[in-house]
Amino acid sequence: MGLATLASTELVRASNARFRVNVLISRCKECGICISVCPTKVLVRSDKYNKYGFRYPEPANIAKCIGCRLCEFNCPDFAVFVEVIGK
Amino acid sequence: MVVGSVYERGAHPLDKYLRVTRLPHIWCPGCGLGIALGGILRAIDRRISEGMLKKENVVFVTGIGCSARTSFYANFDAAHTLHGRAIAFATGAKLAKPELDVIVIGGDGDIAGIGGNHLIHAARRNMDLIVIMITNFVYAMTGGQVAPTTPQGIYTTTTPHGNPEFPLNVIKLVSSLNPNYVARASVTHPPLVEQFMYRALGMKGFRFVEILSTCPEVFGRHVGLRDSVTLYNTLRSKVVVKHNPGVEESEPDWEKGLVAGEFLVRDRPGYLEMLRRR
Amino acid sequence: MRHEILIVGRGGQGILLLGRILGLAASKYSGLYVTGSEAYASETRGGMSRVDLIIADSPEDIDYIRVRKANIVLFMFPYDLEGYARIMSDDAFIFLNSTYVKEHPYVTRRAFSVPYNEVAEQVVGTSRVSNIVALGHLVARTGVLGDKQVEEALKEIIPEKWLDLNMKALRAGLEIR
Amino acid sequence: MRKAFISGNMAIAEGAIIAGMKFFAGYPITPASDIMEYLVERLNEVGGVVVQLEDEITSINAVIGASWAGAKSMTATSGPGFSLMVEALGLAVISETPLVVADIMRTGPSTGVPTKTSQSDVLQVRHGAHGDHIIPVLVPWSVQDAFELTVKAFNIAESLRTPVILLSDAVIAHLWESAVLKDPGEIEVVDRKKPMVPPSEYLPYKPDEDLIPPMASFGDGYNVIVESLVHDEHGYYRQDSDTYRRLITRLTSKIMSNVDKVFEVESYYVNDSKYVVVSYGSTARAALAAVRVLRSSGVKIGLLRLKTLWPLKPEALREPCRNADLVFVAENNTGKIVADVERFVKNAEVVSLPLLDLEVPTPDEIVEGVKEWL
Repeated sequence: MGLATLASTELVRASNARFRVNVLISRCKECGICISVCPTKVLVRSDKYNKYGFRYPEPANIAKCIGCRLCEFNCPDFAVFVEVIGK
Repeated sequence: MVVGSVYERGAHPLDKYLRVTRLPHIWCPGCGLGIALGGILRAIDRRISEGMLKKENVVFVTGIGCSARTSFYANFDAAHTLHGRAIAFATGAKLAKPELDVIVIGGDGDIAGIGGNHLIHAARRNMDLIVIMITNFVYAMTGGQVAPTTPQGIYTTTTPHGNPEFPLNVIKLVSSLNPNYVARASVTHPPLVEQFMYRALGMKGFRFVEILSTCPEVFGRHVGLRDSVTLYNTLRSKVVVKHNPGVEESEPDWEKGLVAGEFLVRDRPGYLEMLRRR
Repeated sequence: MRHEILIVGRGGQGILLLGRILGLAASKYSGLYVTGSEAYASETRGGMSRVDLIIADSPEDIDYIRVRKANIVLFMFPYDLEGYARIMSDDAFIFLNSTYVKEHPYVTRRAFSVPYNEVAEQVVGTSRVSNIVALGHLVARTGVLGDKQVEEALKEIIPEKWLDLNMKALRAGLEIR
Repeated sequence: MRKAFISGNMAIAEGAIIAGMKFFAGYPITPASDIMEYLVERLNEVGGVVVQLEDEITSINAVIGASWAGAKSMTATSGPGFSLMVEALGLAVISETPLVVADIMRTGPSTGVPTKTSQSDVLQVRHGAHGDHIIPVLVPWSVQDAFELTVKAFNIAESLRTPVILLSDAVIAHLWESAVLKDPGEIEVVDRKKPMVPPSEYLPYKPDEDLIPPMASFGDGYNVIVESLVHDEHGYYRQDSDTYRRLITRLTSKIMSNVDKVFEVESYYVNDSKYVVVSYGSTARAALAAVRVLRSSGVKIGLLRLKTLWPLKPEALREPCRNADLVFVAENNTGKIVADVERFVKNAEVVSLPLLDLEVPTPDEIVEGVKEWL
């Protein structure tokens, strides 16, 4: 657990035992849809800005992630994706 | 327990189908176009991984408008052509090289407004094309003018006292012709976009999919739903997903709801097959 | 050699077809250079129909596309009989379909008045091939092209099932004295 | 090689087939319809597709699409239809799409006299599309010429990646003449340049030294982008003056630097001529006859017959007129090419002979027009 931010890819991610949620920081436009559609409220708006001045989401509550991928499917900016990392 | 990434570090699963160096795209925050494109690309990915589709045969053809910019980002052969003329261009490409899988994407203004006549005749011919019309109810790229799909009474920059016109039900129009497939999805239900696109990719003849979408900056502003999430949730609350709805249920009704589903599924010979039979 | 041929008739009389047969016989089967132009009213039947044909040994001998001094003229119908005199040479061969052309100003040694419709009706059994009868007559009298070449052109242009009829008409025309 | 007795429109169709055309889309219009009617049987025999679409707009856009799918493609129309095609002509210019448009001129403006001839589209084909561009325009005066210039139109289109207009007229369209239909080998047939690099190194709008980018087709695996916006070598939209200037300069230079491939003129009796008539298309047939009539009465006069209307080659107009006192420009319109002749020929007085004939102009009209100045 805990957030890992990778500067080289401008990626913020976090994982629980089964899923990892990734946010491509520079693609985000802060529309808020991912935060809104997440049924378990995994994502939280960051207080940091990306290079275009948008506050991107962070998977702050990753423990609650159920891997439904609604955030990924509903992100208009190809900025969020979910990986299955364990069974 | 196996722990490991199924993806390369930092790569979105759709990156292989995107011209990633052109991202972030030009669409406004909260614009549904990216969601629609995501659904379309996932369907293509499924067909490719099943061996039903070759990546090099996929061609994205678009006209002009926000939706037309999908051809900027899809990492396939692509054409960003003239306003309203994507179906015409696509018709020529398909007839000249039948092995291509030609996908036309446009907005409601592009496909049903200026390009309406091409839509009618391509559907009449059962031309072997997939046409995706992404409806945002307004001319967005030009700044918010009335569109053929704008609901009656709505304020736009060219209907400052409310739209006096009755909107066009494109589902009904296309269904009255000779298409093999007519469906309506919504960006508020991305799996539907993927499902209908997947279905369309496996068929012949004219396939029409309308995708209802959100335009917070322009349409949202006009109707007082400027906030992306509010507009998204409002549209979602209006969409009624039905199994095999009848065409008569397709009339957009903002009070009773906007019916999504597969209105028409047929297996008539496509235009190319009719040409070969001569 | 150089010929300027003018054919005038009424829409539906097969005037344009006549022009194509003569043109093909001259170009493809006689190795001559041909320019042919057509003028007709917009209605398919009725209205004046006119074909201008210029036949020469080489393209160098042809510039303008319309007849300016016709040496062979065929009137299948009496349209502007006198007016066309302006674009005829004094010693032109003039063929007049007397089925329709009852009066005319051309009383020269080289003017021939023949009821092509009646000849076609009598010999072939239908006046629809009166144009081909006239063609045969024109070819025989002027010697502008050989019979064989015209027959070849006829075979190429006329559909199989009408060919016998047309060959018969052509021969009837060739035999007119 | 085949000898034939065919019409100008049939010659265009035959020329297109010899040139390797595999796709034709069109919409019926007098006096161009018989090109499509003739092709619908003939092109099928050689494995091509002919399709009648819902209007001229669809037709030319489909032709652009087909060209990108790898087929040599063409449409044919007349003035009113051409008016509908000019927007797409611009798309063909900026996306560097090889295609041929046959415009069989009839009388205008608007519906005009549909069955009658004219040369009044001359400036429309040059200037119709918005934006900066040079679109080659070829103009036949005989059936043989219609055949050969159609092949040439395809050759220019394919080698320079440009739309080319074959500007015929109602007279030439329905003129029947002896023609020699040459086969490939007897007449040059050019195909477009394909990329020599693997897809990973391919940039769809990166020109070679000759200013022409090799062209990959849809389905070749090169991820081509057809772009109507101003674009860089990737085909990516750019809004800076540098990219715009570089693109437009290249698009016009690639035509002008190949003007010798495009421009053609024929001259008759100009060497000793004090007077020269410049003409083109069906009017030039009358002009040649007029020149011969005048010569037979002792007037030292010659003819320059333009086979190419755009781009013009100034020195090729200037040179034959170097000893002339008077240059007459005979055209079946109110006077259009005359402005360019005036611009290029400085040593002689340039006289416009505007003819407004519904039928082919007559030699007499031109003789009279010239005589007024002698």
